[in-house]
Amino acid sequence: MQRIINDPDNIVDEMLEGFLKAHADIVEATANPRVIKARNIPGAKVGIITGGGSGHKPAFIGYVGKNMCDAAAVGEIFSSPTAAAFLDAAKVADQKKGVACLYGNYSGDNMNVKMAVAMAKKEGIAIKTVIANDDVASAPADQREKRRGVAGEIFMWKVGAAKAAQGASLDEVIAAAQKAVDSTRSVGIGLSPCTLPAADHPNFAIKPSTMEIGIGHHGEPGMKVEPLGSAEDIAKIMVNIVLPDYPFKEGDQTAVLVSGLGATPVMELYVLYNEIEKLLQQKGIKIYKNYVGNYFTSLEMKGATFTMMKLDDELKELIDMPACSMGLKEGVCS
Amino acid sequence: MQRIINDPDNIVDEMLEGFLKAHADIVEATANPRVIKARNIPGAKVGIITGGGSGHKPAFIGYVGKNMCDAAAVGEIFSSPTAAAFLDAAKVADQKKGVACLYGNYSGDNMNVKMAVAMAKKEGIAIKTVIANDDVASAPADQREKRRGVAGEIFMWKVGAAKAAQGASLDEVIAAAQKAVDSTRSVGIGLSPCTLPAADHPNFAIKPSTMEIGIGHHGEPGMKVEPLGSAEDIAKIMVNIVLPDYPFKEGDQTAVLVSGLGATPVMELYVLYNEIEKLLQQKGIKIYKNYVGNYFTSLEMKGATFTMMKLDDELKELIDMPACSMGLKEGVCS
Amino acid sequence: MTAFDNKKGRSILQAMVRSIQQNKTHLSDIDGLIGDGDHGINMNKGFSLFEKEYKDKELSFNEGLEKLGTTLMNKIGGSMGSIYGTLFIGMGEAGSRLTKISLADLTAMIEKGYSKLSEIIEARPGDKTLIDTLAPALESLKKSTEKKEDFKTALIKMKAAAKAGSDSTRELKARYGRASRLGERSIGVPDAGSVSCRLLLAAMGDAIVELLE
Amino acid sequence: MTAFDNKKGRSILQAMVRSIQQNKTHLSDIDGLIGDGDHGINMNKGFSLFEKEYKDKELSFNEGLEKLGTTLMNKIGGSMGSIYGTLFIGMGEAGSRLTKISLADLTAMIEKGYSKLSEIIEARPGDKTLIDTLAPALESLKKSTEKKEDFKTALIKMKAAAKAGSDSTRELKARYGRASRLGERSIGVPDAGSVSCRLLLAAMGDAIVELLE
Ligand SMILES: Nc1ncnc2c1ncn2[C@@H]1O[C@H](COP(=O)(O)OP(=O)(O)O)[C@@H](O)[C@H]1O
Ligand SMILES: Nc1ncnc2c1ncn2[C@@H]1O[C@H](COP(=O)(O)OP(=O)(O)O)[C@@H](O)[C@H]1O
Ligand SMILES: [Mg+2]
Ligand SMILES: [Mg+2]
Ligand SMILES: [Mg+2]
Ligand SMILES: [Mg+2]
Repeated sequence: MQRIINDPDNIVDEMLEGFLKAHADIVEATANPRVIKARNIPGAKVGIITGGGSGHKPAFIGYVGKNMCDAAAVGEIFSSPTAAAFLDAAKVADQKKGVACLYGNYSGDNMNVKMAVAMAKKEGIAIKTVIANDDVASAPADQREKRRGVAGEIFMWKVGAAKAAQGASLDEVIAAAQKAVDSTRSVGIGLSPCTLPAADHPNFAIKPSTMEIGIGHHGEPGMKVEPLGSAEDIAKIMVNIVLPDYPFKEGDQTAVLVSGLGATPVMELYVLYNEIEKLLQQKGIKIYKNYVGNYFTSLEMKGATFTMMKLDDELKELIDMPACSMGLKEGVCS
Repeated sequence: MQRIINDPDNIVDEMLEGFLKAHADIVEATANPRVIKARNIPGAKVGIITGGGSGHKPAFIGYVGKNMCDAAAVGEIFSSPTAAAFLDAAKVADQKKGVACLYGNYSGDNMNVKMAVAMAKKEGIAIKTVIANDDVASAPADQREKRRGVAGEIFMWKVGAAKAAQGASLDEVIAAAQKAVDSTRSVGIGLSPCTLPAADHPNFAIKPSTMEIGIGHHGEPGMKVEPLGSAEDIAKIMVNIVLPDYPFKEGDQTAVLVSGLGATPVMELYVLYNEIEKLLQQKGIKIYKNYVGNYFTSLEMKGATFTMMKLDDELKELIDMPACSMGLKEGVCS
Repeated sequence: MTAFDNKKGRSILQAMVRSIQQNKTHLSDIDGLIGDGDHGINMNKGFSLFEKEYKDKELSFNEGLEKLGTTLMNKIGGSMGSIYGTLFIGMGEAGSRLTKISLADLTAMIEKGYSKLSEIIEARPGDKTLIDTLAPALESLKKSTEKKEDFKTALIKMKAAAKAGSDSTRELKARYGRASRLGERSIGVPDAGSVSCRLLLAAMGDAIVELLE
Repeated sequence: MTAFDNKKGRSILQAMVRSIQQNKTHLSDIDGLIGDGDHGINMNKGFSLFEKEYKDKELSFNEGLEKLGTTLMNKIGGSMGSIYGTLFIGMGEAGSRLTKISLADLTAMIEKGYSKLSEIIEARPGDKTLIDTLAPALESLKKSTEKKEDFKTALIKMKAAAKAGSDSTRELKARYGRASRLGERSIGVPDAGSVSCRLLLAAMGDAIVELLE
């Protein structure tokens, strides 16, 4: 595999070392090498933590920062962090106002968070969770609780963290983050696979000239495989999966996120966004705010995700709050 | 090829459409569809323009914005913009205080800028140019004027644009941008090739388990091909090419940019930065400011570039000035 | 031939480690078909870490299981860290006072591990997870214990039950874990965790046979 | 057989367009060896744009050259936009008052184009660029004009000179353009621009032969 790494078994630790050096103005190390925290977490606010497997840069550590997550637990590539790491993240973020653990719906994360929550409670930390499950393609609407969390997690973090920054209570933060999740839907399309650094061949296959509709952030197979379409076709498929599921309707104000999966040139993301915008315009749906870029990746997978959140006044205000993390810079980074 | 596009011949125009929609707060269209400009260019300052082939996102249009370039001419993929586009960019940026055209050393760009400059002068625009030639691997030190411009162009733009924002004269802006170029050196290492959207196979080859040292931003062959090394090896090779050429020495304060070429996972860029930082530390060279990410890409090439600029007080002040473009967000984006 | 010395347990753990190391690629390949392709990498990393950390230390069977479980739980994460971590820690705890380990003891140890595991996962037999291997293997041991069968015979039957259980996942639809949202597309491929569980139980069984006194 | 009708020039331009369209992939492949692999794409886009834009319009040879040059210059960019743009516009301007075009006229037209081109590029014969094709082709035409050779013979000789010039780039080290920094590594591969230039001159020559009166 054509990679810039040393020992594949150390890639996560070395990446963290480099990340901490590069962004010393935003984040810092903690006693647990698999937990990083924001610099200068303001006191007297609800702590926001998250965590997940590595290989999704900027997620997860790229969303730690000012008015964003206060700490993140870091797992191996595509593998949940340990319960101990989630626990330590909670401890680091705890300002005696409670901790909100906002993470994505994967069985490893669920188990480890569950154990961490039990341990945190024993230690007297008021901790509650919100589980993102925005990936429409990963389960039918009547089993929403089984859906995976994908790029929509970014909206959950932004909204929950902004609410906490406003000084809201733990319950209010949880309610806002849950509202973000409930108002958000995503779908992914895969064009080529990725290879785990410790492996010597891709961990799944996407045949040339085909695309996998509904693919997950780890290459989990999607709903179906079809001949590779044009950007316009892909936009239509995505919009037709996401829109009816919520449902989004004429007049809605939304936040739209088009994220690359890693190796798709950013140029193509703009071509895709252009098509999606046209379709939404036709349906009278307004894009209040957009995000186009590599916001939540899967190593060097080719493909893209489309995420849409319906906004109300509260969500608008929260999504607009300045924030400073490596992956999301809005307004003042000081 | 696994791409999200419509007709490959329209990819640049459609990308621009999407880009303008996505970043309407930062940039806007002009009468020439191949020229985009910053919103609200402040009057009474030197205009900063650039331009180049497409496929290098965020370069070039991603560096148009507040305290960055005022306008950019957009070429086909890997192909210089027309002289007419450079001319129109100059017109759009001209505030009667002169225009600085800051671009990279490629024969197409040289020819088209030369023609544009002649036309602009005829129309009464005071225009001067600075040509970035930071790519050490592209010519020996005694033929520096033949070297290509690569990721170091970003420092040239940042410095020149910051100087202009301070209200400096055209000559002062040109001098600052030239100082940035003269203090900057880069080298690139390629791990896998890219494919032009209109082509059906990569436009050059890099054999698996090898790396091309000194590769250019369009896959121009480098100095030599070697077996693929570890991140540590690659860092050493890069540092040993860049450092002696300037030369950078103990006690120097520098800005360091590690950019991915498109498809290398960002995780790996942090692993590489970690190694480079260690080597510079050993040599007593201080990294005053760092940039790690996909700052100047080549479609979906795998690989990375390492760029280093020696800072003096003026360059420090200019590099620290807040700026807001899609590719570089520092401080206030309003 | 009715029990083995708890103190001599290191060889059993070594056999388990080796079977994971040898099947690293195989396990990832299976996981790649309907999961994210890292099962072998995760398992290998955890088991090898344990091997390295306890290389020169004395370890009884139950201690070894606890240490292995703790390493998986605290160092590896993923689903596997908590699932195998919980299972092995539970087994180890249940065996902590034993000098000799009989068929009934081993059965009780696995039963304890399984019950601990059930506290953190909802999967039942038929859900296409490692439970499809573990549950029938445990059932088989229980039956052998009731029937007072010979330890070695019981282990051979247990291995067969584990294999049949693991093979059965091929025809099942996944309901938990990454593969669960594949629906029909998960059919035809075995579950990666059920295969690693079968390998571990087989390695354990074979190594115990060698130690029977 | 000493001249052709300027008005009938459309067929010459069509032949030039077609030769680029047919060799699109070939030209990109050559450029890919030591350049950035887009020469065929760039050329094809420009020439096809011209073809489309002037499909239903009357065009003399000199007008066609000017329009083609302007399209390349204003729509395509790259090195090619300015190089071929300048060359063709220069040729077209030099032929603007001609009704019939003789060998001497054609020579003068190319000479004018070449001199315009020299104002924007520094490359000389031997630098591994399209100049290695253009310069000997022009030389050959000049000699034929001096010797008052038959127009057709002159064109055949010109084609041969262009081919020889283009072939010679194989052994040269590139000094301009993207390939220039390759040094020794650029030897052994022809220059893409010299090949497209040869194709264009050959297509032009052949089409003129058809028109000779
Ligand atoms: N919720 C769950 N309940 C039971 N078993 C599970 C669950 N989630 C995962 N597994 C088991 O874990 C295996 C996958 O392990 P592994 O690939 O190492 O972790 P991950 O799914 O995090 O990549 C599956 O094959 C399955 O047997
Ligand atoms: N400075 C130059 N002088 C003369 N010819 C040049 C110069 N630069 C490029 N060329 C010609 O252009 C050709 C490459 O054209 P093309 O691939 O279309 O443009 P680009 O180099 O911008 O990708 C080269 O093969 C060479 O013949
Ligand atoms: Mg995993
Ligand atoms: Mg080019
Ligand atoms: Mg897995
Ligand atoms: Mg080229």
